[in-house]
Amino acid sequence: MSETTPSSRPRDGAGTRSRQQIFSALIGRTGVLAALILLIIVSSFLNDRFLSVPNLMNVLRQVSIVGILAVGMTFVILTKGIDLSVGSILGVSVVLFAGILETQSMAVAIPLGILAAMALGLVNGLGVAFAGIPPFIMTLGMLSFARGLAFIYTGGTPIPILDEAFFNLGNGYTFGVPNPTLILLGTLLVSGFVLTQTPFGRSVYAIGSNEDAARLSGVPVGLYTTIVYVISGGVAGISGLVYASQLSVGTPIAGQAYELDAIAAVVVGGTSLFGGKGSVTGTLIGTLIIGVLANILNLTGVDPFVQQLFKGALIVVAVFIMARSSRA
Amino acid sequence: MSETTPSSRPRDGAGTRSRQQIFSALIGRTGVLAALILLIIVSSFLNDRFLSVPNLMNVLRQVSIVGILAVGMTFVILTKGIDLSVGSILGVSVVLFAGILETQSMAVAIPLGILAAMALGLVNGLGVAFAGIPPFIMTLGMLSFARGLAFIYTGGTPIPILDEAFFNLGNGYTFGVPNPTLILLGTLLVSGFVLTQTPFGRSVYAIGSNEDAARLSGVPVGLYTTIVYVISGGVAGISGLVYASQLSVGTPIAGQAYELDAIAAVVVGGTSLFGGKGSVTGTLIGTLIIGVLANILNLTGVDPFVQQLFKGALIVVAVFIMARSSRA
Amino acid sequence: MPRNGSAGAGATSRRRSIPASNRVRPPGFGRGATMRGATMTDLLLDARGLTKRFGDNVVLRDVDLSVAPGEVHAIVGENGAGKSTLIKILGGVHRADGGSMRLEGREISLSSPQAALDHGIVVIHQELSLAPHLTTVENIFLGHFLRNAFGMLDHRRMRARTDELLKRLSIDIDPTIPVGRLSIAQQQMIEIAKAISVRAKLLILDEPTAVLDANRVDTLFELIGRLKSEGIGVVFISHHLEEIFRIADRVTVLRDGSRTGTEPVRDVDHDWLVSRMIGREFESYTSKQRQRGEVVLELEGLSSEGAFEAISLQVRAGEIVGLAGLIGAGRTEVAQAIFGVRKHSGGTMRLNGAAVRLSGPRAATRRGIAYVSEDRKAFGLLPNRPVRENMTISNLARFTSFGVLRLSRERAFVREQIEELDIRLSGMQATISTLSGGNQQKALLGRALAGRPKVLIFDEPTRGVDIGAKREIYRFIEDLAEEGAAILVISSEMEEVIRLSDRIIVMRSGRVAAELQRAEASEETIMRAATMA
Amino acid sequence: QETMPISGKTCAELLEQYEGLPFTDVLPLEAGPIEVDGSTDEIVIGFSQTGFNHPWRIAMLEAAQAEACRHENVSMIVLDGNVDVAKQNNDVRDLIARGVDAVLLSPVESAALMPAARAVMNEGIPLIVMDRDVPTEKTLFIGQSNVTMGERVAEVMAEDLGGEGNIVVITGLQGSSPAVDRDQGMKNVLADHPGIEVLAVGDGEWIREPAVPIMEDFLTAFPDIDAVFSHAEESSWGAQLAIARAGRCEDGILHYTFDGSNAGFTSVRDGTFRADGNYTPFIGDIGMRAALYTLMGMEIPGAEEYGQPGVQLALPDSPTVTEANAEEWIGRGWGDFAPPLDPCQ
Ligand SMILES: Nc1ncnc2c1ncn2[C@@H]1O[C@H](COP(=O)(O)OP(=O)(O)OP(=O)(O)O)[C@@H](O)[C@H]1O
Ligand SMILES: Nc1ncnc2c1ncn2[C@@H]1O[C@H](COP(=O)(O)OP(=O)(O)OP(=O)(O)O)[C@@H](O)[C@H]1O
Ligand SMILES: [Mg+2]
Ligand SMILES: [Mg+2]
Repeated sequence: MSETTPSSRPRDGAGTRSRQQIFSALIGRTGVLAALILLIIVSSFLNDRFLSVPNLMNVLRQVSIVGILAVGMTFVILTKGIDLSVGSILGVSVVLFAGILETQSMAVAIPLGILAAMALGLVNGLGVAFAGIPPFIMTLGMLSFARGLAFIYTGGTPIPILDEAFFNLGNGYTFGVPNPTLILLGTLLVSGFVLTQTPFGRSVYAIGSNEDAARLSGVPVGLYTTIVYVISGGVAGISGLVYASQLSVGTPIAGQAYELDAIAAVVVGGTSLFGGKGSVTGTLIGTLIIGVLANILNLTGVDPFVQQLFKGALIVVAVFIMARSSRA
Repeated sequence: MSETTPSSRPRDGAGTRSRQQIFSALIGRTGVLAALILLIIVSSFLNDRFLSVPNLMNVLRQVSIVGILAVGMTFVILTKGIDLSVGSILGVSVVLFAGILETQSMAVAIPLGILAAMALGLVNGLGVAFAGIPPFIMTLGMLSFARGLAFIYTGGTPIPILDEAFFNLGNGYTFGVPNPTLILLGTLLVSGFVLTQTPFGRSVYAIGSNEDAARLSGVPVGLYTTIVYVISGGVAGISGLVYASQLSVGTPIAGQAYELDAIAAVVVGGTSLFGGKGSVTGTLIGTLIIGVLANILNLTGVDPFVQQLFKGALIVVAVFIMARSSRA
Repeated sequence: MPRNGSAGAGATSRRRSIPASNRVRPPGFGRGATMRGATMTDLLLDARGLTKRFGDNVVLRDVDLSVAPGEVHAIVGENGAGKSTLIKILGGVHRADGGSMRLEGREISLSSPQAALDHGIVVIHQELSLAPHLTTVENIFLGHFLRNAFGMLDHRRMRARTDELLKRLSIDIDPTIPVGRLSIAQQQMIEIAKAISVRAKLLILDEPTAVLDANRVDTLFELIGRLKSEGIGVVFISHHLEEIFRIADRVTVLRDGSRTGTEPVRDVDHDWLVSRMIGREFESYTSKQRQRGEVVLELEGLSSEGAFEAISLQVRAGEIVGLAGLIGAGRTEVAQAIFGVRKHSGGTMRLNGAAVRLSGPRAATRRGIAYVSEDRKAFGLLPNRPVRENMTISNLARFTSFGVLRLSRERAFVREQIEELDIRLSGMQATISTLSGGNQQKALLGRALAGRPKVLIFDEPTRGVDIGAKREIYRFIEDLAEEGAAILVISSEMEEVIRLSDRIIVMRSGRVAAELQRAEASEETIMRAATMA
Repeated sequence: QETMPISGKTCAELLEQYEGLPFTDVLPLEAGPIEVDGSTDEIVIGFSQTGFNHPWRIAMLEAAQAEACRHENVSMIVLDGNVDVAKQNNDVRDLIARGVDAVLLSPVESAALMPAARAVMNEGIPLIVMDRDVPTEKTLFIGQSNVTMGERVAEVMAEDLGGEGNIVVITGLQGSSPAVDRDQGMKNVLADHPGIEVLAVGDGEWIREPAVPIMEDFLTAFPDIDAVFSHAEESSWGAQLAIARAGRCEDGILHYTFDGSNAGFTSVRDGTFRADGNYTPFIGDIGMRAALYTLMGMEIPGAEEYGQPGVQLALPDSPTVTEANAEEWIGRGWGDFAPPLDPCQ
């Protein structure tokens, strides 16, 4: 894909890959971090309220929904896969939460909604791992399928959520931190731990890095690949929980096109779409970069049309800076 | 990515690939063809009007816009890249055609609109080939950037096109075939020729198959990669021409989310997202599969919400059938 | 029987030419042969009548293989004979289309690599199969990670075991960097470490020495000796017959997918192996005298950061210069600098007397330089493209007129090369990754000629190539020199350099350690210069 | 007891709703089979809707379905334009291929549906265009104007603010035609009120989620906001949530919004919104009746020339809903869902 400088390529069997390795996980991440810090500095000059505590809290809350999706997406992309269906799966869980809460309590609604999301993820996983369907196609199909489910379940009309406790779950604070942010951090910590500290986690990297090698080494590639998509689905369900509880409405179009934002966050975070390389820490930073971007564009009151221009340009620039600074 | 039974996979790093090779280009295509034919047979039973000439003409006209995009996308995907910006670039060309036609003639508007599209493609190409930005990110940025341009140019309000000649270009027939269909076929033939009969085309496959090897063989990887994105952009411009002339309006939201349809058509057509394998013929078939699907669902008057279900499921099934039938 | 020259046809016709019935078999080595002293029951592995097809291409025909505990059983055969396929069946990668396998007397069927591992069958495959992004530690324990009390990864213990293994194999690398950044040789050693990190009953090594230099081969053989003494059975594949005589107890010969013999090594000699492998004796071949022309390629004090320093050498038209040294000496880097893929910080390079600075491979190719990389997979193959496209990608202009490819012209060239190099394949449309390793290598040599080069650099040109093919490649290289090409051959095989070169330049840690004329060149002199013993 | 597409409601339920529809006296038509020159054969009406991504669109469909339910021999084929002009063009052509007796069209965009509309007329199929016009021949256009409605809501706002103040705007989905028109209406009014300053504009995409972060950021950026002019009730509710979160309830920021749902009217009554543009979806049943009138060969009373090709049926304007008339309109809007709890109350 990307051009590589001859000097950076001789001594390895893996060609382009090795170049990415040379700005290894760590270096890569400091690269992204550099981009984020730069963005924060610039922002703080553009608007003096940017660094105010309430605004930073806002940013943290605002990024939580896509951020959570991105954490699940990281698993999938690490295996060299992709999950285009997370936005739609989020939609399904959102309408389920709303629908079930009409008659049941949170204690029933929350597990059911998340289980449903995991079930859809399972379908993705089986299709990819055992039916040999390319992830892009499998999850593109699910994108359409799950969205259809959400519309059919609601008949197209949003279901209001009047449950106070549920509302507070999404809008309350714990230790002065917005609950959604805490849920994001929780998902992040667990995922980070699984990826770095468990055999499953390392195998996920191995599958993405060289699926055949993993299989020859006795890694249960099919099973693990399936689990990865179940995780991505379940995490989308958690993200849906944050969505529904914050906005207290189950609208069938919830999460439309979020998949692109989530993937962007992952890739901006330095995870390679060609598998085997990346981290959830990077994904968090990527999410923040995109979130801060949106925030400062709003703060400076940039015209929405022009905002699109900036967003597009700045994502590219962020990745460019990252690449450069990590080559150094 | 996709799991395969051990028996079907030699362990060399090119494992996944060599599996695909066993159902080689040709076989692979008969696979897709099988899926299409099956779909057509089923459809003709579901609705007796399906096989009527006017309806088949409809289908051919209906697939032309996305089909043209998919042809350009094929070049990009063959190089192991991806172009998420085609929908937005189409949007830019559409509003340009409309805007320029307010004061100028077709002879001025058409070349300018397509040149602008190529220019945006050039930016993609330089970013990917020389700035080392992953195609997904580069074109995701362009998706947002170009859409912003379209909005700013129009101020958000659609520009009507009153030029009758232009209108006829999109809605007329030549030799009894709808012009958009002819434009699709033209693009297809030229692309097919370039890919199979020219050094450039051959090199496109080589770059996607093993970029480093191609470079060591003296292929000008950077230049050709750039050209590929220029082609994709230019083709999006042509697709925009069909769009604008057919609908006689320059709306800034033209082509939103078309990139996914185009990519789906390419992949359903048997082109590998991991580069080096595929053909525009396959892409045409993939486009038709998706087009016929939409058409028959409409003809049978299936509930639109349920249609989404079907669409999702059937794309997956089509690819599944293809894989199976070509393994045989 | 007569060797049929033409490639595709050759492969098939030769297959037909050996009917299973009247195949030469030494007495007592029919089906179910046992080694002297060993009876069926104490055999570790006993595979019978294994058969494998790919499409309608039968690549293994009714092959038997048995291994006793503590036995090293070698398998030899030409490229494409079916060695790796046999191994892949034993390793659970491929399912045999026919035949049976017994392990310690019990019938087994292997549905997956995992199943083979569970039975204690550990395989090192011909192509490296490590996860490039993972560290040495992670690669070694992939599939059987060590866990702590809480079922989590036990990094400390794995690190300790790794250091132990690396020490035992005297591998000197940082086990915490991604293995993708290590040399092929280093990666091969890591695969070996990975293999012995699990308790194996049967260890299978498919051409492990192909990418190793003399020292590392010694290390490996010591290791195998130790495993023997522990009663572990070893299957060993190599194209270096002398290695067979060094460590194998028995040897099985494959030809075109059929077993043409199984003998205790002490009962056979080099010629017997060769005749069983290729179905005829070698006619002795002496390279013709070549007359040297002008200096074509000249390096003067060429240096490159962290790779090599002050390299000066000359290659004349019609001359073959060998570049010897241990792996890591920096030879590849020199080649890369000549070819323009590596910037050189100091010194000058001259082509036909004129100083040049090459911007990249394209410029080099344009100036008539060709380079065949040592790393076939990473820098050579277009894996999912046909052989035909693989062989012509380096100079499509040659097959183009008015901007359009002339496919007939291309086919003619490819057919010619396939015959010239005797490449065994089902047809030039065959996807290159389905060819056997040796035949892939030959195809890439053919590619080098597409550009009608005047300077050719071969980096490990016979890596993984059988002796028959080796001789063909030597002749091929010598013919090129005869036609006036200036040739630089990088090889870690002493006898190869000696056999081919008019002059030999020995490199040690990035510097020229010695320049030897053909007369003074011997394994000793080269080794001494290379290692500074 | 099979259910209708999209709404998933049975005819029984729809007929119940029919009682509450405000415009059933326009083009009155009594229940029972439709007789077209003597025969009561099956009549199939095709309905190409802009999209079903908004409940307003579904309310419009349900009105049409309810009318269809009143006539045994009338059935519908419903297609979803996905808010994509190209897709909707294809849909209409598919309806023609399917051989429907009449086409109800609610265009994504005026100009872009011209080719499809022409195709319908060329086939001699009655074409009833609803909500947005198409600049070509048609059997009848039943419309209302987002521009004038935008003006009315903006006028209420200007009055409330006394012509002085800072407002932020949260639009509907960028480029979508109602968003463009409602924005135009607002601009027309603000032109006469230079004292009202638009601090910032954000894209609320018709829904709640994007409006929340946008409003949060606006609140951070601007200490003094008097009103939020939002194109959609959903976005206004989102903005109110943001205000509550930011602890700015006591700023008394006023909400001016659109859509005309019962939930919206309730929010007006409860004081969350100051005004709600009353854009009615209940032209669906009128359109259906107009189609049946045409098929039965009856001419349409009140249809008049209007300077565009074809004729128009002008509807009585529904007044903008404010606290003055909220009570009387609750129940006459669309949708049967409740508004969210006002986090400021
Ligand atoms: N100091 C080193 N540390 C790690 N890897 C090294 C080192 N030096 C060389 N290598 C690796 O070993 C490989 C072979 O070494 P190099 O090419 O420099 O010498 P060489 O003599 O050409 O070896 P070869 O016999 O493989 O051609 C190179 O691809 C490089 O990646
Ligand atoms: N996946 C495959 N599909 C089709 N043919 C294959 C496949 N794998 C191997 N072959 C064919 O099987 C034959 C034997 O290949 P194999 O790799 O076993 O030879 P080998 O003895 O290992 O040769 P080498 O010494 O070069 O490694 C070759 O003709 C090869 O082309
Ligand atoms: Mg082999
Ligand atoms: Mg080397």
